Amino acid sequence: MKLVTAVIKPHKWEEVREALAAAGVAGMTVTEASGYGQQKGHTEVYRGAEYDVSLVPKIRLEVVVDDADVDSVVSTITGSAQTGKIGDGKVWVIPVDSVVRVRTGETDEAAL
Amino acid sequence: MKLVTAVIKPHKWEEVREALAAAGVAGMTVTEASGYGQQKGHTEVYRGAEYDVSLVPKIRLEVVVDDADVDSVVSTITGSAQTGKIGDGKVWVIPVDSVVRVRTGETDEAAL
Amino acid sequence: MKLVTAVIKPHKWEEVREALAAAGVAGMTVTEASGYGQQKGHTEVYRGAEYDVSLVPKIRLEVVVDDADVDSVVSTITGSAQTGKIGDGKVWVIPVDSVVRVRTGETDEAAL
Amino acid sequence: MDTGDTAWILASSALVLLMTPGLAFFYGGMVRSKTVLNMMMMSFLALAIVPVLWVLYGYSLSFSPDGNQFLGGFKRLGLDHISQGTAYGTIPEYVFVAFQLMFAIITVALISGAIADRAKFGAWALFIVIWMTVVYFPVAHWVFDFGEHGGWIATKLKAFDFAGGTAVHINAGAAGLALALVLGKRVGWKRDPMRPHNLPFVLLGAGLLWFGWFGFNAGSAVGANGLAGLAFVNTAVATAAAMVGWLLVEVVRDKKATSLGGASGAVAGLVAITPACGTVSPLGSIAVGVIAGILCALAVGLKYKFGYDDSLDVVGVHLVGGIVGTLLIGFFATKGNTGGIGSIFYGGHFEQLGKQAVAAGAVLVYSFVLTYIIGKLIDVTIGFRISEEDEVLGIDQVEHLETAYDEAGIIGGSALKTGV
Amino acid sequence: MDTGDTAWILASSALVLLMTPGLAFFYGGMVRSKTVLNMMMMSFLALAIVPVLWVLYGYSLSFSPDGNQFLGGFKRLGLDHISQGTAYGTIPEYVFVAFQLMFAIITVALISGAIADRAKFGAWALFIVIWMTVVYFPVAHWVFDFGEHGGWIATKLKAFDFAGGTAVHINAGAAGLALALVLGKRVGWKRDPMRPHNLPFVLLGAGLLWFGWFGFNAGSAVGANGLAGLAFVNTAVATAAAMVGWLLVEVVRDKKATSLGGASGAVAGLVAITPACGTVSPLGSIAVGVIAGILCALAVGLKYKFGYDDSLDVVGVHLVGGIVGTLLIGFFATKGNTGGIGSIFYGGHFEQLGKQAVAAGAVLVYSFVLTYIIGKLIDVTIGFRISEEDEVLGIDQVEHLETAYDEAGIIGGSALKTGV
Amino acid sequence: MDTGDTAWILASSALVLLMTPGLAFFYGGMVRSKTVLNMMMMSFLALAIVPVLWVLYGYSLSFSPDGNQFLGGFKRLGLDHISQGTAYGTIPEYVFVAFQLMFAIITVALISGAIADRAKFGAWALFIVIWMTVVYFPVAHWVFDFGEHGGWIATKLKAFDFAGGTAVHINAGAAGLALALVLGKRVGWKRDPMRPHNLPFVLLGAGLLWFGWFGFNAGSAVGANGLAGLAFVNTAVATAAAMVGWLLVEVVRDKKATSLGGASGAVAGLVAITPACGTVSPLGSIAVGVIAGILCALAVGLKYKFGYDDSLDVVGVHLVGGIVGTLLIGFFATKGNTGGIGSIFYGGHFEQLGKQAVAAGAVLVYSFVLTYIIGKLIDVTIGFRISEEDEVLGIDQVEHLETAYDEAGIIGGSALKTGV
Ligand SMILES: Nc1ncnc2c1ncn2[C@@H]1O[C@H](COP(=O)(O)OP(=O)(O)O)[C@@H](O)[C@H]1O
Ligand SMILES: Nc1ncnc2c1ncn2[C@@H]1O[C@H](COP(=O)(O)OP(=O)(O)O)[C@@H](O)[C@H]1O
Ligand SMILES: Nc1ncnc2c1ncn2[C@@H]1O[C@H](COP(=O)(O)OP(=O)(O)O)[C@@H](O)[C@H]1O
Repeated sequence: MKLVTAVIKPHKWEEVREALAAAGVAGMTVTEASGYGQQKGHTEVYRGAEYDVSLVPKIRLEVVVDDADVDSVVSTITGSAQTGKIGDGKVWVIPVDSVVRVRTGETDEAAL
Repeated sequence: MKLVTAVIKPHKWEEVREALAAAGVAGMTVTEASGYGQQKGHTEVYRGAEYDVSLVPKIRLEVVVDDADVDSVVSTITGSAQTGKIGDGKVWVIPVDSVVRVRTGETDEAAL
Repeated sequence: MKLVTAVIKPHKWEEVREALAAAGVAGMTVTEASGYGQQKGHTEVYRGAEYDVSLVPKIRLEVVVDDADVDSVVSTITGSAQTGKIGDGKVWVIPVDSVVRVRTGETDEAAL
Repeated sequence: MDTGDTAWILASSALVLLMTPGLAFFYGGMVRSKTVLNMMMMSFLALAIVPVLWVLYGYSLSFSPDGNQFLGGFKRLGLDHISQGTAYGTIPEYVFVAFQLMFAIITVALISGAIADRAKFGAWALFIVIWMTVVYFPVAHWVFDFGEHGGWIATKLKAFDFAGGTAVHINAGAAGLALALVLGKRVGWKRDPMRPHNLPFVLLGAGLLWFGWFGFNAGSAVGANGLAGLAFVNTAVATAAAMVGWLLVEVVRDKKATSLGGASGAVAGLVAITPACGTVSPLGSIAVGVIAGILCALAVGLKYKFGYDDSLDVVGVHLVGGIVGTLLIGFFATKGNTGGIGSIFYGGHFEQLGKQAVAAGAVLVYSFVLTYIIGKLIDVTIGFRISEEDEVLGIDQVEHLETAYDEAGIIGGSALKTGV
Repeated sequence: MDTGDTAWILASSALVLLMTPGLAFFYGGMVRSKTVLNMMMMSFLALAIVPVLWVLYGYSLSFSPDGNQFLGGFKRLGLDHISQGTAYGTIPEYVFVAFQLMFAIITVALISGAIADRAKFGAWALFIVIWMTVVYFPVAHWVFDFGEHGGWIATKLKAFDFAGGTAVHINAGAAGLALALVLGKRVGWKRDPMRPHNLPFVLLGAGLLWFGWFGFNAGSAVGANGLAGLAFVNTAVATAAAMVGWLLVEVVRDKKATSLGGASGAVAGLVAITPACGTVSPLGSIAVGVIAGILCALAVGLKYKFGYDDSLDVVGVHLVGGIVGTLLIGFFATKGNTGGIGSIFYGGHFEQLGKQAVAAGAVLVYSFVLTYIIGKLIDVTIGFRISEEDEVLGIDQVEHLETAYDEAGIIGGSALKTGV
Repeated sequence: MDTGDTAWILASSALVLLMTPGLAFFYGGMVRSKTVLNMMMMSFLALAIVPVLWVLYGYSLSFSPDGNQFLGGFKRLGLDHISQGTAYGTIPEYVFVAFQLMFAIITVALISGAIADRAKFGAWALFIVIWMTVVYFPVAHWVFDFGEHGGWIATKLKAFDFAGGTAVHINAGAAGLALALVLGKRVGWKRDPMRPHNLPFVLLGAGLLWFGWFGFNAGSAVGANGLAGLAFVNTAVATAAAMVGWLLVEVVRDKKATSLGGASGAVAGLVAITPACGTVSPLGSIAVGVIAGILCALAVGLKYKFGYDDSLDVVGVHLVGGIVGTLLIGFFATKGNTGGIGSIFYGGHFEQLGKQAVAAGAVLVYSFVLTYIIGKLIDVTIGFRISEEDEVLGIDQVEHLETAYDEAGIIGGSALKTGV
């Protein structure tokens, strides 16, 4: 199994969620995060003063998936989260040894 | 070494923490998260209108452990976080290449 | 590629960010977290009552890097986040199968 | 001039001024955190623009004694012909100017709740100027000017509206409905919960509104006397009774009483007792309050039936509450308080109910039609609504370059939650 | 009737009304974020229920002139026999009705701090009705009715209680203690910090309370005169001195002064000067304030010693502060302010202290015993406390179907932090 | 004595008291979340200390009739020689004592905005005591004591300062500048955004300030009369006009109007109209407001040019606004309101402008120099500033052992966000 972690723009969250649901992803875990990247360096003027804002709000998703589903999940996310503007985010995939469903103790594929 | 990530119900946090401490886990990192899963689909009525609430609050734990301790840590978490109701959460295990303790520079087992 | 996750003290964040930028790290994802560890056990007195505070605020960084850069990134973080006092935090490294840049669909090294 | 009367109307004017910031919190707490600043600033913009209009020509159009029954005159332009020594009844006219100004401010601010989260700030500014001129100043004259060339509702029809059930609440409610129709629904309406982001703010707003409303209602006696006392007691008890009414609806329907319901019930009671507080007894006020609380609690669901996004229930609370209060005078007014004119339950007279209905209907229709036209004109010229994309991002960022909260502060200045 | 006196009591009534929303914030800020709405709604429920009771029979039981020294009469049921022209001293009786109503509201609201986070909302509603009827209305009569058939404390014992140290603060404090015992401790008490979730709200509440308290104390002169002026100055300076006292205790004990301490010190001073503000001098008020600030700062620790969960220190602040203020009159009252009756430090008279102690003790015992019985009755019938599980989840969710804050709003409606 | 006048000044005193908590929110919302409690507590400490000083000797030094033109006398030490029957004009002297006390409290609190996030709390306490004694009490005497041995500005120079443009705003603004120079810049100044952490609080503060300011300005008529009415109307309209002015600057410069700008504009207008509200007409007030709004909006940028960290723009708003208002009297005062003394635009008289400039300059220089010396003395003795490390961690933790918000509450007591 694999853990797909995606960092996306907040206002894309609804679309990504719907796309994943449509693609059959039954569960995920979401956290609020802040991103630092090329999108950095934007300058804000406020009350007559200028500032660099280095962090921008992001949504961070984690989805544990079967090996077989990795590619489709990744492409579903990139497809639905894309705006084409800098800062759209990243998706990375990590190997997972095992998964357990707390409620039942089921493991691995059965736990998803 | 392994990274054990657990997503649990918020009100189980105290119990899980105590069970882990009792099982000898010396450290962990905790974040607030929102979960999407089978627990979704609950409908709320508020001021006369109905809504689907798709996200529910969760607590997300990360514990880096020795390979030898993985099973006991996972079962401690599942044991103490379980309520038997949908939404109890998931635990997954990921391989870790190395760990460093920032304060001392100690690495791997010594860093835990 | 590897995912470097670091848990550090909040007031070290600016320094770490600058050190990483100086070391050529172009992007990262940051979340607020709470840490449990040896730093635990500090006791607070408030309005005449005593409490154990078991969780302390932390900043959690994630940086996906090329295999070649892992060591330098880890040592940059430990170098800049260190205060020498208990609770400085941990850094751990995890293998990454693949990375995608959402905006362009570029993968792996090109996605960083 | 009487210093005691003056003291009370000075205090009342300050109290009514505070209602608009109170409203900003009542409304601001109800929207999502990405739109709270804009919501509040719609009220604060009323505070910025209306006083200037009022001094320049608004007071004159409403109260200058050289007008006719439909509009005041021009002698008071720029507050001309008023000095420290000019009296209005037993108080200095300057004090009356101040007191009535506060009514003008809050009326237009009330409307903003109907178009939460989606109105261009510049368009809202323009709306305030036009609406005050074309709708509020005339209607205030109709209802509040009791002089020789006073307004037709006050002096010809002789409907009772002690503190502005028609001129303020029905007026704002009808205008809110019109603007909600002009602007259309928010993105995600009915799909997303859009629950209040800060309910303590809603309660704070309700508390400040109630506090200020004693100036609004008891101040409308334009003196410190038994009539003010009656209006004060009635304002307290009707508001309480309306909270009870609203919360009971919730308990029966949903098993639980919400804080949003408590706050809304209080406001519904305040609205309904506004026209009635000088003419009904404290026992009658309990009836007015309970009825208003129950009816408004049910009325806030209407928007889902009819499909208009009156975001914060200006229609359900102010239009419905204003109508309820204005009409119930026809049932509960007592002869002792009206100078001999009875009502259905107190003397069996039906005539007054008819007058009340005419006043309510006239203001409702006038306000709705004119507001709809003004709204459409603004919409087709400079545009009234922000883009969908901006709405999703949050109007605070887009229209004010700000986010309301930044509480991550642990990390120096560049706090994690700052920026877009 | 005097318009100036009337103006001040109208303003004072509005000020005292605001104290209850102020209290909602003072208390609401102190609890955890999962219980703030319930905490605030306990105060708002007092605002909803008490005015209705007051008009129906409460005012009559407290002040109707046809009663005896223990209870008022029935002539004022439904505010009968009062019209706009009815006077109470130099003001319209309606204004006096309004002013005293506000005292009734806040007294029962004060109690809620003792049972934070764990009381069924329906049980609290029932408690308000019974407690007001059985405890507050009689005690208010004892202390506040100076008429021919007035209360025994006011007219026979002649203890001084200018604005309600006994009827309001000792009364609420004793009742809070009784209820805290009936309901028992919160889950996690002493183990979890349970620190205030929003200290700015606590300061806001303290600020609004202080502001409103000028109506409470200076309004108790029932006129705009030198006595009101004295009460006003004393209220300002004693409150300040009590903040100094409380903060000094913290600095000495913990090295630092907290904002919770500042807010609590202010309230302790306000409580203690309430009975005394009409009889002591401004210098005496400094003493009263400093003593109350220090003693209350120490008293809030008692609950840990004796093991009762008086969650927000109703006992430590209101009961202790009320007793301190009531007794210190026996030391600091000046002949010039009492019409010739001295005190221990001003004239060396000890008698008054005894009277003060009798008044304080009588109200304390009566309130504690009756409240304990009422609480137990409610507990064994409908149950007073929510389940442990619900308490851990948070009473706001369970009793009001709401969470106070939803600030994640960046993500459309379905914000990350919504829901359970 | 007149009960109506007394009623209004009692109410005004309460209103002005509320301004200081209002200021705590106006300032507290502007700082970062890790410093909000300290910011608020700086205001609350003024509320704790100043009343005690005032009763002990402050009122005497400012207003005791046995002084000279530079300082009051000693007859009023401990408020000696005042009883309930003592009159000050048409009101009890106790009421005047209370009213003027509130001015003293807020003036020193205003200064705190210049030194946000970095002052030792103990040093601030000491500063309050010394500054009030050495700077405020004398200056209040100069400006506010119109008695036989009254102050030189009020009785010799005869500059107009109706409600404290010099004694309050120029005084606090100059002192703020001096302290900002003594303490130096915050860590990260100009690098980190340091944006307001809670803009609704800023708006709440602005709303409460505006509300209270009616007591400040219209109460300065020391009676309920036409002059109070004029001051009231002027306060409403100038504030509104200043909001318009400030927001226009933002729209022109940044394309958008901010909520911080709206709140700041309102305060700038309130500051500028303070000295002028009794002498200019409502039309003149619009001019004063617009000019102040525009100039202050531009002035808040000065600190970046000159490199002083006047954190919350005490200089840009209070010093600049106070000067603007004080000088504009020389242009806009009308003979009808001044008793025959004209101004540049009303009668073509230039003399008054000179007097205004002398008053403004004298207070500015006196306050700046003395404050700088006091600040330096404190800094070299006990130290005025916290350590850099503590500043980064957040002054709330360090000086008050608290964090303002703890909203994670879902998890029992040991909420995730608690602790350091
Ligand atoms: N090396 C990295 N490791 C982890 N997260 C990263 C990394 N680089 C970028 N990110 C995340 O992706 C987001 C978008 O990256 P950015 O460089 O701004 O734009 P883009 O992905 O469009 O090139 C960042 O805000 C950050 O959250
Ligand atoms: N595939 C997944 N990847 C990551 N997290 C998941 C996944 N599925 C579920 N979760 C997390 O586990 C929580 C519980 O899952 P849910 O399906 O609701 O109930 P249960 O685990 O009892 O079957 C979710 O709220 C979510 O946070
Ligand atoms: N086994 C672990 N797994 C994950 N995070 C850990 C672990 N141990 C410690 N941490 C994180 O590192 C932080 C610092 O650890 P702590 O034991 O307090 O001090 P130190 O690292 O200096 O020995 C903790 O607050 C926690 O966030």
